[in-house]
Amino acid sequence: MAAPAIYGRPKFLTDAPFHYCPGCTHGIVHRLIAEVLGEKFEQDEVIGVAPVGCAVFAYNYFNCDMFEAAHGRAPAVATGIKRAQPDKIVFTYQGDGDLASIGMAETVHAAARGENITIIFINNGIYGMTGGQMAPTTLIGEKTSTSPFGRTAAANGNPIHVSEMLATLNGPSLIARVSVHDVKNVLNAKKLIAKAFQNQADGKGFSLIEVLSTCPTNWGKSPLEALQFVSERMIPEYPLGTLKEV
Amino acid sequence: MAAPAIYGRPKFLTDAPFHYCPGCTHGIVHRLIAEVLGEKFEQDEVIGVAPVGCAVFAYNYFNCDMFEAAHGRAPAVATGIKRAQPDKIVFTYQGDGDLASIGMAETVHAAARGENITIIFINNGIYGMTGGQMAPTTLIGEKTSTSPFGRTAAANGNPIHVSEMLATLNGPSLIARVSVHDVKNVLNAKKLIAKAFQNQADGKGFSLIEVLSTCPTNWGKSPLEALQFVSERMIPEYPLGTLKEV
Amino acid sequence: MNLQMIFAGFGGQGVLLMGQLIAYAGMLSGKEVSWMPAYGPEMRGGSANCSVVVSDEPVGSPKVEDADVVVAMNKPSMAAFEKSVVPGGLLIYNSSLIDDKPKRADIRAVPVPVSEISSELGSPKVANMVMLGAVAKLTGAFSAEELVDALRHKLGSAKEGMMQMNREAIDRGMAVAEG
Amino acid sequence: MNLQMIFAGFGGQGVLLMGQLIAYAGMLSGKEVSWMPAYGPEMRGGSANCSVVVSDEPVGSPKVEDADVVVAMNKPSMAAFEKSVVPGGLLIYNSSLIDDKPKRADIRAVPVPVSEISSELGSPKVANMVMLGAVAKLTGAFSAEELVDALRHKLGSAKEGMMQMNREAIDRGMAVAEG
Amino acid sequence: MGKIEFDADQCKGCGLCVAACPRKLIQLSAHINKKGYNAAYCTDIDKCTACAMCYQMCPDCVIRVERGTGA
Amino acid sequence: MGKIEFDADQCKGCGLCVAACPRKLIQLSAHINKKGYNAAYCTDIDKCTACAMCYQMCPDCVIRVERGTGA
Amino acid sequence: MNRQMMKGNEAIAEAAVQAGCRFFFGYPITPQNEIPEYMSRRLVEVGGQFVQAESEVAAINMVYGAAGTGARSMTSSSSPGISLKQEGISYIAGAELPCVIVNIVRGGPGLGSIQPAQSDYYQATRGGGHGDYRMPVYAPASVQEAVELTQRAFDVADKYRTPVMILGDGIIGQMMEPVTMPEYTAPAFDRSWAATGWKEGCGRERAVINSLYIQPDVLEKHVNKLARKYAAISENETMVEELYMDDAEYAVVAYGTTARIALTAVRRAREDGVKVGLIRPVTVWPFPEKAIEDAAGRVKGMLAVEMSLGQMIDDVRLAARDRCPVRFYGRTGGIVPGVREIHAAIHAMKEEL
Amino acid sequence: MNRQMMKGNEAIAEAAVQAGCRFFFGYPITPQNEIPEYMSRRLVEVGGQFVQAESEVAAINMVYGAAGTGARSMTSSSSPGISLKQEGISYIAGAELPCVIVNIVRGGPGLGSIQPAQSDYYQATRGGGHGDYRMPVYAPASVQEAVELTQRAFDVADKYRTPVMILGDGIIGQMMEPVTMPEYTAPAFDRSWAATGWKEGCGRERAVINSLYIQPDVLEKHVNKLARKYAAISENETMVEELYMDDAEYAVVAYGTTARIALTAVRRAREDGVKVGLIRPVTVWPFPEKAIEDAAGRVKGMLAVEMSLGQMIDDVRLAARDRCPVRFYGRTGGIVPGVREIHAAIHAMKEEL
Ligand SMILES: Cc1ncc(C[n+]2csc(CCOP(=O)(O)OP(=O)(O)O)c2C)c(N)n1
Ligand SMILES: Cc1ncc(C[n+]2csc(CCOP(=O)(O)OP(=O)(O)O)c2C)c(N)n1
Ligand code: SF4
Ligand code: SF4
Ligand code: SF4
Ligand code: SF4
Ligand code: SF4
Ligand code: SF4
Ligand SMILES: [Mg+2]
Ligand SMILES: [Mg+2]
Repeated sequence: MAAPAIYGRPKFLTDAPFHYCPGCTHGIVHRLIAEVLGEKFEQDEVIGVAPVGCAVFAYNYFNCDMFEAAHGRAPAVATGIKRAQPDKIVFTYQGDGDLASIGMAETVHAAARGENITIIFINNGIYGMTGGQMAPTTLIGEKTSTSPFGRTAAANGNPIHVSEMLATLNGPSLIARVSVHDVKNVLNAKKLIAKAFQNQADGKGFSLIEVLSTCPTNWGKSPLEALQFVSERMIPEYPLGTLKEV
Repeated sequence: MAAPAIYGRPKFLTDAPFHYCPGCTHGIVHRLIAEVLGEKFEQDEVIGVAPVGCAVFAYNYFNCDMFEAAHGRAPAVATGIKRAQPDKIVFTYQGDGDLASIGMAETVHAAARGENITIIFINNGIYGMTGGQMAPTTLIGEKTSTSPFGRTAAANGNPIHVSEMLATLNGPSLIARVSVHDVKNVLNAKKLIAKAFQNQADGKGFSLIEVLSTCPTNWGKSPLEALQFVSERMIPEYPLGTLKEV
Repeated sequence: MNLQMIFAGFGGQGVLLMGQLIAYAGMLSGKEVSWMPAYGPEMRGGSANCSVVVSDEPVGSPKVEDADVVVAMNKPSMAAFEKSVVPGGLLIYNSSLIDDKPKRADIRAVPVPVSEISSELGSPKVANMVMLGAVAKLTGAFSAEELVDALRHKLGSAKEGMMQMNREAIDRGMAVAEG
Repeated sequence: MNLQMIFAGFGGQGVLLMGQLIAYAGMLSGKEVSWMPAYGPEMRGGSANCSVVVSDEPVGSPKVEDADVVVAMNKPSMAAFEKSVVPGGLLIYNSSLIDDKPKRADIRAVPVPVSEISSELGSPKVANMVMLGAVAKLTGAFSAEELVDALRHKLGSAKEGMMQMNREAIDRGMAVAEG
Repeated sequence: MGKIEFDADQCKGCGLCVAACPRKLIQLSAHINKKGYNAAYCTDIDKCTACAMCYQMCPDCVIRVERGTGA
Repeated sequence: MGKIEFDADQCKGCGLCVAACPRKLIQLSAHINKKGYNAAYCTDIDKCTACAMCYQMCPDCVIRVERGTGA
Repeated sequence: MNRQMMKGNEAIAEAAVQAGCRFFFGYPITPQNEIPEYMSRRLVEVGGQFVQAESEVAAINMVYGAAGTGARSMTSSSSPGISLKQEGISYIAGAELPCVIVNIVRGGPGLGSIQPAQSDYYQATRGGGHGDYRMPVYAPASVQEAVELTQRAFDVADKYRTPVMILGDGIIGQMMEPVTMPEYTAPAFDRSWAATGWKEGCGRERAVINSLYIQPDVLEKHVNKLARKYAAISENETMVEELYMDDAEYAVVAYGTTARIALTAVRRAREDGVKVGLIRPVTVWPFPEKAIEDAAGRVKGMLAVEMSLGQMIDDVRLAARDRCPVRFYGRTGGIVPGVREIHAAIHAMKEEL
Repeated sequence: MNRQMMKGNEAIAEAAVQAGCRFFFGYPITPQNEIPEYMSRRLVEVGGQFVQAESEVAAINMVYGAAGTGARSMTSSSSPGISLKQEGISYIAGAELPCVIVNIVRGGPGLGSIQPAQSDYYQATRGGGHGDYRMPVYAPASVQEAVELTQRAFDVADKYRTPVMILGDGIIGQMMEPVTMPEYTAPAFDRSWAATGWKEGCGRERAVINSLYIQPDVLEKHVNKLARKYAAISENETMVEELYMDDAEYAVVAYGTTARIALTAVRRAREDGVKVGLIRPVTVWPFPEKAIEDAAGRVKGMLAVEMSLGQMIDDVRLAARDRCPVRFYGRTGGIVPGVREIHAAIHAMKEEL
């Protein structure tokens, strides 16, 4: 007789309710990470790094020792932690403004160093926290508060495909892009997140999982419309899949 | 009867003698740029940006209006210039520490914006100016003053292939790697530098020419040995060619 | 005159606009005015509030601590700002959404069922206009005309079509407050 | 004693080491000492110089402006530092490479053909050691033993094999300066 | 058979679970909860297969699903 | 026939031109120049084809080459 | 021009545009987001350029580039972002480029809070960057004044070839007040130093926009030239407002938002019969030393009020030269001191002194 | 321990290693390159970690990470690089992490020169970053002292959970002097606050290394806690050296390299019969206010000597409280003032006062 399967708030999450807007998929990704951590590691084996972005309060949610890093610098902070605590599993959780705009140098260099950390990269194509400014990953055509006429390559530059770019480097052991816009993809996202953490445990070096995520509030969409936007608009621009695996 | 061919100090160079060490190929690249500029543009059509690195005094050499940028920030400075003076040809001249280490974010973002500027990127695998520390492009195995036991991926991270990385972006119109270790390559380097500037004049957007260059002083080699090192050691790691052309 | 007011409610209830219209109306009638929103991430999607000062002399602090008038559009707002009313001051609250009674006895508390009224008017969105009418009446500081003027100023002629409904809502608010 | 010295020359001539050995020797004989290199990009590959102070009391400025002794290993150095010698001070210069004569009459200028001597010794690299011997003799501040001790201290036992040659060079320098 | 529970006070009424349920068992309540949202609930617990698809999509960990063993 | 000139004062004696000359016409002088370097010079100007390969490799723009028209 | 209600941030942006600013480089951060957002629309209308830079570091260096061509250029941020700009500001000061930098200060240190604060005073007035440089810093106390000082900032920047800072706080940035946009006409400035393309014989020197002077004696000359410029700015550009100071026995010294709250408190204290006045530095650098020194000779005590642990008080004490005691009242972390508190602090000063 | 000649930069690095520093994150810049270079070798020997960071910004944030685990961590740079670290330093102060930051100052502003300067005094002592924070700043005047102060810096950093700065200059960094490495044993410090991996019931709270306090009242409490810490540091950690001050009629105030040159000048002036002494702040923050104030009551005048346009002089004047006139002598741009100049300035002061 098999034990009953239980789906509930994972232990690697504290009791603090998320401050995210209704339907924001930041919450789904938090849960996935917490599940993976709980399945693989002891609580005291993990140290996390929160970004500056909507996930700034992530330190209230992940039930382990946590750092809050300066905007964009989480990979550098994680480097400092990992060097001092090489036996811990160290991860960062970062948005697209944080990781791909201000933190671009830190991201590329942590990847090139093959720093043995795991980065969960939330690509929602917007600056959620500060109220909807253009992100490096904002799609062409999208209106944001700093691309009020709709993003154009000429006026606002081209969306950056972070995973494709990092995949050219020696250093990363795993670079993959996933989505959480439906159950199938959520389950797949979990698999890749698990692999990323396992890679770290196995000493394989840098891994980054890019998660296409929603921002209903600043996209001006309902939570369901937002999921649809991911599948219909974001995935064509940011195709899912494993971009590098060593 | 054809006019006689004259090879001499190009007009786009001032009379100031270069401060570079004997045999340092920074000087060759300076001359190539000056030749190209002189062949294509009037003096008052060009504005250049010097980096922080051995080429910090480039403003003394290029005989046009010049800026000296903060370390790594030349692409941002060039962006400001180009936006304010869109009809001018704006270029930066940057080393590997400047462009690929501290300036990584500025480099990637200027490229992704498709900023209509030209970047000449001197990859000599070392911090020349500050006395021979490891650069992001230092080869595995090389001893530098901050990788005293020889660079290893584990201890010092992996060399970054800047051109390959930038070639994944939308935005750049031309990304190519050239070398100046012999006459044939010098002539080819000139061709690509010319194309990069022509692209800008044609409004095609961002172009970057990576030039494999020597640092006899900090490599601890004679100028000739240094050229040999480029052809035997650097080119295998950093293959020459056009990596992106639109 | 030195009228210090706080408007508070859910994000979608138009409390920031209410405050701005009062400030506009004050400006149009030659007063010194200021409007100051509370801001912060906790404001996003959640609650919203703003301070408005309408005064004969230059405004000191635009952030109201001791309010002559507090307008509470929902329960959490009343809970948060009841204490900010000066003794003898006015607390106007949306009794459609707030079933609790104010606790303080040293202030004048006026329930106005603005959500119900606006639903009656066929446009739940104008609850804030109903409330504005009530505020005008109860403070005696603005006429319906001044508020409509302010609205026209703020929204521009593009929204002229909505003026009728807004005017109606303001009038209903004034009437209810009177009653 | 308060001996302020400047050592100057081409980058490859070992002037920084000369200065360090004098400072070491001073330290070993219980003096207060300091050694300060000029640094900067213009130093790279080009010229090099350093200041050394050997004193009975704690050293004030380690950067020597008014030198009791200037040691010039090449022409540009003499041009640059002749003016830094205090009246009555000592200018020792490498006459193998410097054909000009010093201009000042109020100082004691001593030519020493150190490059030639070192070539004679079969090791052009020890020109600085020859000069060191001359400096020791002319200042009377150090003995050959002290310099050799300093050298041993500085280079460690690994280079013991070169000691013989260095010692010889120092002795030659002392002898020449004496003559 | 399984068991499904909603922590209604924590629900933000986003409706992602509603869309995720293959059996269309979830609705948003007409009443608002402490946080001011129309909380989701299961309309017919007996029909629930405990597939946990709602759980997978809930961004706020509101839903708890226990799958029995059929014993 | 061509003409080749060295600005000997600016030469740093790096020897890149020496290696570049296909006809092996360039040598470094035994004397040092103002800058302290052994300057390069052409050993036999008549043999020079004015191919400018030395020019292409000189990092200090020391060399000037004029190629006549053969007229 | 007609009066309209404007948010401080938007008013600053519009004032800049009307002053001829056509180049804005910025990065989002609360509570100043309305400035880049406004610029992203408005500069397109007027044919300027808005770039959302990849970071504050990039933004200030883009300003360096645009300003080096002589174009009126601007960036804005809030405390952590301004810290990131310090190297760039030092470069701009060193290269003597005119530009305007807005800091809408929030609570610190670190990520701190996003509420109004004045705890970047030291950074703004003492040079958070390296090296000997100064920068005029304007501290508006109302939206109208923010508009006027922004336009003056551009003029002063051009006149002296210096970066100029507008030092506001979350309140100045977020509040709405009636504003009348002034009729602005830019004075003529010599911009022959700018890098706009040069050719031999074009009538000016080749421009090199630069802060590197590798020879110490040359750098010292340059620094001394900067010092003379700073002396001239101190001489000519100091701004201060004094209210109720004619017969004052006590003085409150406060700037920006705090000053307007203090003013209400001062009025209240006057109603209680306390002869207290307000000295409001409008420029915090150059600091109105003379006004403070003069007043210090007349009053029984001064009270510095700040939204910080006490930073401006150093300047007050330096200027007061111990001629009267200087007391302090401050709130931090994003707490705005209330009228009541300041009023009480005035009374406390009166009791003590 | 035996005496050996060491370069200042290397001595600082070795002192750090002997104090238990195992984590160094840095980026090359003249004139401090010997520190990272030394660390790149030495830390490998002792089982530590050296990372050449991609930038100064990254380096200071790596320090934030390592320091947050309670490990003794360090970074070093020179002026422009230190400017880039300002946001990070503010974060470290806000998050109350112990670490040591070395600034081997060079001439500024901007790229400036690479020669010795003291023009980052304001930045170091007033917080070049944003927000209300302070940081103990040690200014060694010799290589031996650099060693001792570096080790003390680690202890003070741990004791108060604060970043601590070593403020040197190109001379301190580049010169060689005889050094005796002290026998160093680290005191025991409570590091239960550090993030080293936590589990429920492990006997401490879950660690959150953070400087964000979104509620202003909570941030204010935090800032007030920091303020109390700074008061305690001022109380306990101020260091000053006074020489020839017993009978002094004049005082020279100078720190670091300048102080040793000034000392020679003071001695020379004593030989001329001028009763002059030297006050040398060893900590420039906390500034030795009491020593200055006491002296100001006794002497006829003070002379602040700096390699800057005059920055420490603010602190001298604040401390002297107008009890005596304060004069200034300074050189900038990388020029090191000579004994003769300072000697002349002493005589000039004597003539005037
Ligand atoms: C140095 C600095 N610059 C800017 C900010 C303001 N800021 C906070 S969050 C954020 C962007 C967040 O966007 P993203 O990383 O995409 O995360 P999201 O909110 O979308 O999850 C910015 C710019 C800051 N706190 N610090
Ligand atoms: C902010 C800052 N950090 C560091 C430095 C010191 N610095 C000057 S040049 C240089 C590296 C130059 O290396 P590279 O860019 O490869 O140029 P190269 O000298 O090799 O041509 C560094 C780190 C500086 N001036 N400013
Ligand atoms: S603003 Fe956007 S990203 Fe941030 S919590 Fe809300 S929906 Fe999510
Ligand atoms: S140090 Fe190296 S890169 Fe710099 S000038 Fe010398 S040889 Fe060239
Ligand atoms: S567990 Fe499955 S069937 Fe049950 S409510 Fe959730 S989604 Fe529907
Ligand atoms: S997905 Fe979660 S938060 Fe959203 S409605 Fe369903 S239970 Fe509520
Ligand atoms: S031009 Fe050609 S042939 Fe003549 S010297 Fe130069 S390389 Fe030799
Ligand atoms: S290549 Fe140029 S610098 Fe080098 S030796 Fe030849 S002429 Fe001289
Ligand atoms: Mg985002
Ligand atoms: Mg390089």
